[in-house]
Amino acid sequence: MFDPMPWLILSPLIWATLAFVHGPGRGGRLAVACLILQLSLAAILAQQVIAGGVRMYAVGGWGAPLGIDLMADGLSTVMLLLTQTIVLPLAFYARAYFVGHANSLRYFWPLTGYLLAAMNALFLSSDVFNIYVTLELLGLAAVGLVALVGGAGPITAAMRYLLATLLGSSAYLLGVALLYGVYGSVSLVALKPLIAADAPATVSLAAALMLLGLMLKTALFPFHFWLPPAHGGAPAPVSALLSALVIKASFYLILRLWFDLFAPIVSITAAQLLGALGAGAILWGSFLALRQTHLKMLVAYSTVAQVGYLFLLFPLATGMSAEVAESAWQGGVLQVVAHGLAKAAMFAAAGAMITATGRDEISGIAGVATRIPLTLFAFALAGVTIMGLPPSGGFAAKWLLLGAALASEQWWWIVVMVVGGLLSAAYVFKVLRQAFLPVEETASFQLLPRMLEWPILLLALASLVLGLVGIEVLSLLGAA
Amino acid sequence: MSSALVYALTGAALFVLGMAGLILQPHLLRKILAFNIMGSGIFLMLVGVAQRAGTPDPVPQAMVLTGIVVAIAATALALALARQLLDMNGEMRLPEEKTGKDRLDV
Amino acid sequence: MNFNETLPLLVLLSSLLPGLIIFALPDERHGLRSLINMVGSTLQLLLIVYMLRGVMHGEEYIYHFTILPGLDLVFKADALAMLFVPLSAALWFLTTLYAIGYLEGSPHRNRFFGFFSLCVTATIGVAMAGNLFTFFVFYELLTLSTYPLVVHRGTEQAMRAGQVYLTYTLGGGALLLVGIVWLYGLAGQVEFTHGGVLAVLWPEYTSQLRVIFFLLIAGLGVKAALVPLHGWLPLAMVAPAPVSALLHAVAVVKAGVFGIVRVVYDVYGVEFSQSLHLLMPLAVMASVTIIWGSLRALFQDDLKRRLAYSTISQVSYIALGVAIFGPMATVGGVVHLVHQGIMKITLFFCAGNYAETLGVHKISEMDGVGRRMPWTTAAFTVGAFGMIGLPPLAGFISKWYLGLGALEAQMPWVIAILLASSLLNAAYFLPVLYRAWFQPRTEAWPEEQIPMQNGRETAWLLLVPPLATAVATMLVGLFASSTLSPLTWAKMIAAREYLYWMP
Amino acid sequence: MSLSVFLFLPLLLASFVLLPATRHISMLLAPWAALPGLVFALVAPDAYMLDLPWLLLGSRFGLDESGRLFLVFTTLLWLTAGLYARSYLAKDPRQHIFIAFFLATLSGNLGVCLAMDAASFYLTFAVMTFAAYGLVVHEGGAEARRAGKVYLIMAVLGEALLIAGLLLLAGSAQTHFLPEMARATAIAMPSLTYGLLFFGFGIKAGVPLLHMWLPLAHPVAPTPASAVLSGAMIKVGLLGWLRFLPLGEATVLTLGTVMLGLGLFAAFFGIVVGMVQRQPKTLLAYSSISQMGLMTLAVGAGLLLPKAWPLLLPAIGLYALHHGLAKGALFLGVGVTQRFGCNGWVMAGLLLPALALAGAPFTSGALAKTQLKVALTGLPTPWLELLAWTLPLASVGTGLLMARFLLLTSRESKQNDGIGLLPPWFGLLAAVAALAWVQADADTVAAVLSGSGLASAAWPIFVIALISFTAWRREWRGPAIPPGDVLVWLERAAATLRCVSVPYPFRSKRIFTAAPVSISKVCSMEKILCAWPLVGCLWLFVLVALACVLLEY
Repeated sequence: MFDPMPWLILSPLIWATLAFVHGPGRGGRLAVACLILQLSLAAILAQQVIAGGVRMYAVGGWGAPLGIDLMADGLSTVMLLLTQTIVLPLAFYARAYFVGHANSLRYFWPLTGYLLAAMNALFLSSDVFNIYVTLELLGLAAVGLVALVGGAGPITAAMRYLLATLLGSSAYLLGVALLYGVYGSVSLVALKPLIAADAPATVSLAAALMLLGLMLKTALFPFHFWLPPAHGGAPAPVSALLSALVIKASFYLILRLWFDLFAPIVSITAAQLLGALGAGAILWGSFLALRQTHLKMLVAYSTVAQVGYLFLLFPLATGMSAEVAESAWQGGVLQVVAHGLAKAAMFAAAGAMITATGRDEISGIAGVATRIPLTLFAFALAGVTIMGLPPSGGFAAKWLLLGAALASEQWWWIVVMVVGGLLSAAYVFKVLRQAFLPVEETASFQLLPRMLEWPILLLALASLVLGLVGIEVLSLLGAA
Repeated sequence: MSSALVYALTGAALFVLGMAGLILQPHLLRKILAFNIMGSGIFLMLVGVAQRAGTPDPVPQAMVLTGIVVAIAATALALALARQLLDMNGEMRLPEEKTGKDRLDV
Repeated sequence: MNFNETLPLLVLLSSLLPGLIIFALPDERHGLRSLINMVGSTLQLLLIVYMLRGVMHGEEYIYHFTILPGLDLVFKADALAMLFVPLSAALWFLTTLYAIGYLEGSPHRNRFFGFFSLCVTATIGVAMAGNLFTFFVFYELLTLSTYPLVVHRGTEQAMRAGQVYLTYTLGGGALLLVGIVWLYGLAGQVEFTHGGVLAVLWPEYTSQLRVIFFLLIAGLGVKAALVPLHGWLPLAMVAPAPVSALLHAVAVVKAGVFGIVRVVYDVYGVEFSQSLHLLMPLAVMASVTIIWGSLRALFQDDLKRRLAYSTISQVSYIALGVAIFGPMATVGGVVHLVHQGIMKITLFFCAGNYAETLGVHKISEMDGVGRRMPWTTAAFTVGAFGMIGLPPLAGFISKWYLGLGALEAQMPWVIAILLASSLLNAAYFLPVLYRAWFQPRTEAWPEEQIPMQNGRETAWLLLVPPLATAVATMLVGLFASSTLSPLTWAKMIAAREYLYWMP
Repeated sequence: MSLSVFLFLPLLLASFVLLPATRHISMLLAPWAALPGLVFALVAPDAYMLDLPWLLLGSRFGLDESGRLFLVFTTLLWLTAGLYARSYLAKDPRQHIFIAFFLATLSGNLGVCLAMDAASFYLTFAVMTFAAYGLVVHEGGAEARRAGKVYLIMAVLGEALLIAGLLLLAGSAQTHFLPEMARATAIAMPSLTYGLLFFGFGIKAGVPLLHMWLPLAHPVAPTPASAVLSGAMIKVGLLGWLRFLPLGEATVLTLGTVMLGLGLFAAFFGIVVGMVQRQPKTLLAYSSISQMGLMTLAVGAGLLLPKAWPLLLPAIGLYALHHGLAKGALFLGVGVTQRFGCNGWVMAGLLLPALALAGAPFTSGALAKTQLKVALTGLPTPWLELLAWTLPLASVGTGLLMARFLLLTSRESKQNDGIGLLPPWFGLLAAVAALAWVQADADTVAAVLSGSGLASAAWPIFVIALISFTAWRREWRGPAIPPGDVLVWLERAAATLRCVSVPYPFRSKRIFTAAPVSISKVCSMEKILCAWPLVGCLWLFVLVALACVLLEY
């Protein structure tokens, strides 16, 4: 039987290298072609997982511990599918966006390719050390992308991002070292029963280190300081990639560790701590998003807030009845997917608006509603998901989370979610409102190519339709 | 005190030292160096772990090797970025840390 | 999937698709856009007529679609839905006609008509929702699709109104969501069923059910403009007249109040609500709203604002009818859903005509407008008399049944409320009529845009819809007891809701 | 269907009158619009009943004895007034508007006589009331507008009271069809219901304190409209009582007493205030209040004395007929004197209804009063004695009022162009003279024509003649009370109230106010949160916290 797993990692590596060699023009075309291929690979993998449960693949025929094992279960397949789905329209978008920026474009495709390879590998890795490597690669590629356009702002942001990510991955690696010291294994599969059997204090320390490292990389409040400048300052396709996917990679790992590896040692108090940080993120991020004057910074702070929703999953799913935990878990994952799609669309739309108007302040986008209604519509649709209004994926996620919170009688999270939802509505409509304002006929306005607008709409629609096909995602997620 | 423990403790000390540097030192070069010290601490720990039960365990060795490669790549990228910052800003620090006491000039 | 299952979807699509197509059209394609609009709304009307016939003969139109485990999107055309759906569809048809005339020559018309169609889709979705979840989906969709219409003019005032509108409605939506999720947690999938479904939860969840009821009503009350949640409605009057006419008079407020109807009758069950002592507070709230809205209306000089406050007051009749325990009041409340809709839309159409034709926005500018625009003013008069509750107009029928229901439920104080409201209605409508018909005109019109042409007071497209609804106002009142009237339909609904205790 | 013909014909004509294309022909037809109704009233079978289940709440129209009587004199008055109006308004450029309202009012008035269920009664009542507003304000001018305003306010108040009363009644009777509705409720109805109905109809009937609109509205309307307002429409209030109160079924002590007392009071109140009026039409309006007081009194007696109702009902009917026709003739006569001038024939014509109202021998008034007096004999003690001397006194008062009226009209100016007004007026006079004799029962006729009857009717006339002659000789003018009496105080009070500024609560506030300083302070926190050392320390802190939490497990 054909196994798509290694190809999902190899394909981006290959096209990234080729794109580096051949330059952006042919590289871009190649990337698009390969991305279509990857999407189908991910789809095949999803089918296989649904049909046959968890799949393992030993790279080069070498098994653990010396060789590298690849593993695909429901969660990782969902993430893989999400990644390819988001990157493909973004590739089209990027091709249109970078017209006339040959300099930036030169490294865009290779870096994106490596980023994608790292990410796919991360989702498929089945041991904690491999995960460290992919994590580090991911971080480096992402930093490269942030620094893509050059200039003081982006470089500073990239530097800050790099330091943060290095600190995070170092902490993670220390955790890995401690784990190995205790159990002599790094395989997720092998470690799980060992931890369940006996967990000395060192393991708790390792867990704290690994989780904290990943939280730093996920930009959970109050460690979000690096995110807004990095995501807000990068070119729009890069921001979209970073906000939609890169932080999700580290969150995916937190999920993995929390519910898989460290499930025996996590406690309700710890979950409440994470939830509290998440709540802080929701409120603080939304509040700051509301106060921003620049469009992309607003969207970036919105990411800070939305990351908070993801962390609400922990108090809702930890130590609760199986049903509640299931609901919360599904809600959390759906939120990851919905936010990924919506945030990609949102950043892309913001980029399109900025391109069209030539200004990056929110006050500059007046008249967008009449000039590029399609983009604004896409932004609004993505906003619907971010606000968690029906029938979007964000709503389905919020529904499940709310349901879990009510069932477990943790009303304080309900308050946070509701208030956060209202705040997010406030900042989304802050933009929409401005877009509806009339503008003088004389204001310069650049017409947008069609390929800059349609991928955004596609992404936004996907985030919306997710609410209607949520059950499919959940069935894939549940495939064990 | 077993040698593994010595390695572990030393490694931990180095890690904490490095972390403190990374967090507290405003100068970028120092931060990068501090990161490397952190990395060294971890590697030391892994190497210590590798000699469990008298027989050498190849897995941690492989991990350390991989780690070093990753650390070098990261250091290179960090240095490149730091250089660019120096070219643009005239100093090697992040804008929010302008008030640092540290006066190391390159 | 057989035809009966797809029919509700087709009804939704018949307004959704025109909307989407219109978005894609360039702004200049006026003819094509109008054609698509009219074809869509005609098609929808035909489908609904077909469904009405079916429902009358006991057909069931249910469509199920599972979104998440235990979370279905359900469209169901039951009797109550089929009261609201034809109303929205018919008024959409008229309002589209009107809007084509009203917006002639103004910019961004494809945006307007696109969102307009979306709004109608949302309203019809609200009407046909078969469970609370589906209801909520379309309820929020309604909020979102109305916002662009409120801010359509793009003025600072419109923006502010839009902001307030959103603040209220999204806040309400959040409360509603919490209530619904909570209810789902307690009772699982809450499908709308005659007689309610929650009685099984009694008695161990009584207090929780009370809190949920409060949450639901607070959430729905925002759109239904129950005092003190009504602040958005008068501000939202900055929208173009067709929007005020269809949406704020009919779709949005009705969606809220329709939700209240659903919650009380088909979720909690009216008997169960009564046994939880939930109806009395609702009745008091509705009564306060009725009086407060009328009082505020008295002091408005802006015609549309006065109408808005009047809407606040009138819509609460429906809530009042729901909150009074007894089939008669149910008939009164439910039938007012239709009656208030056609009466109020007439008034808003007329207000729009005055503004568009003569530039008259204020009541103090209306002197002698009846001589200049007799047909419009005649329609306005019919609407206003209907609001006051004079026979044979629609409003009388509703009030009559509400009053009887109040007596049946041993709540004679409601009669006093109805009485006071009628008097206040007269107090704020009759001066308008007096000015329009009997005051002589002394100065020029503020801004005469459509001159008098061979005896025609304004454009045809502006004149036909208000006349049609005015005639409808008379007909539904005059022939209230005939088999096809809303009243008969409402009686059928009441009979089903009270099936369990009616002898 | 004959019913629809004469109920809807006027409405249809009204709309045709408004349309320029059909105006001419329908204006020709308009005066005859009441004719089908009259014919119907005369030829309709006994106990005529028509159910229209699809109309309104399910409607029933029918014609019982009192309905037929009311319909006869109502249509007669409307017919006369219509013909009169054709000539009276010949020079009015806006006559088509008047005619339209006139016809709409007519259809309402006809409908009221026939409606046999609460909803259609209320419907036709409302049509009549609101269409009549157009008649009241037709002349324009400040006075008409004031009258119109008062009329409208009172009318709306009446409608509101009425609907509440009808609702309560229908609610407890479980039906809104008429004979059953009034009958079934004889048991234990709260007096609130009857109070509401009494006052609701009382506004139309000019019950004291609710009468303010009457002396304003009746005079300012064009004369034909005044005639129908005061002759026919004022009786609709009475008809409402007859229809909805449990007359002949139960004793309603409180309301009966109140009605008796108020009626008696109204009888004198109208006379006294009417005496000091300067305008003949205003005086006539007050006279109507006074006369309606007598009818109110009779209805009150019916409530106290269910057994006497079979006697009382025809008496009240006769009185209504007599007063309606006579008052109509008087109003039309005022118009005649204004337009045509008052020669001897005209004065003689005016004298006939005036004498009738005063109850002179051989007039309809004598018949009506006699029959009423007979019917009232069963009353309990205090009332009977009271009425025994007050009713003749009221007759004397009415006579004096009429004398003053004749005096006032004779001063009217002349224009000599109202020749067309005469035929309908004379027709009506003939009806005044004749119709009551047809209607009155044989005993009454005999009593009136007997010697004692003639004598008892004649002596007040002599007293009146004496007093009025004396007053005329002394040129007594009396004090002046402005038309509307108490209304003047009310208006003053309202004006004072208006000066008090209305509180304007709940001014819509801005939801998002401009950023206060505190918010920007909060925002600067974000800058602090961006500092490496702080974030690092926070990170370490959380790390330690998490580790501790996990360790604790």
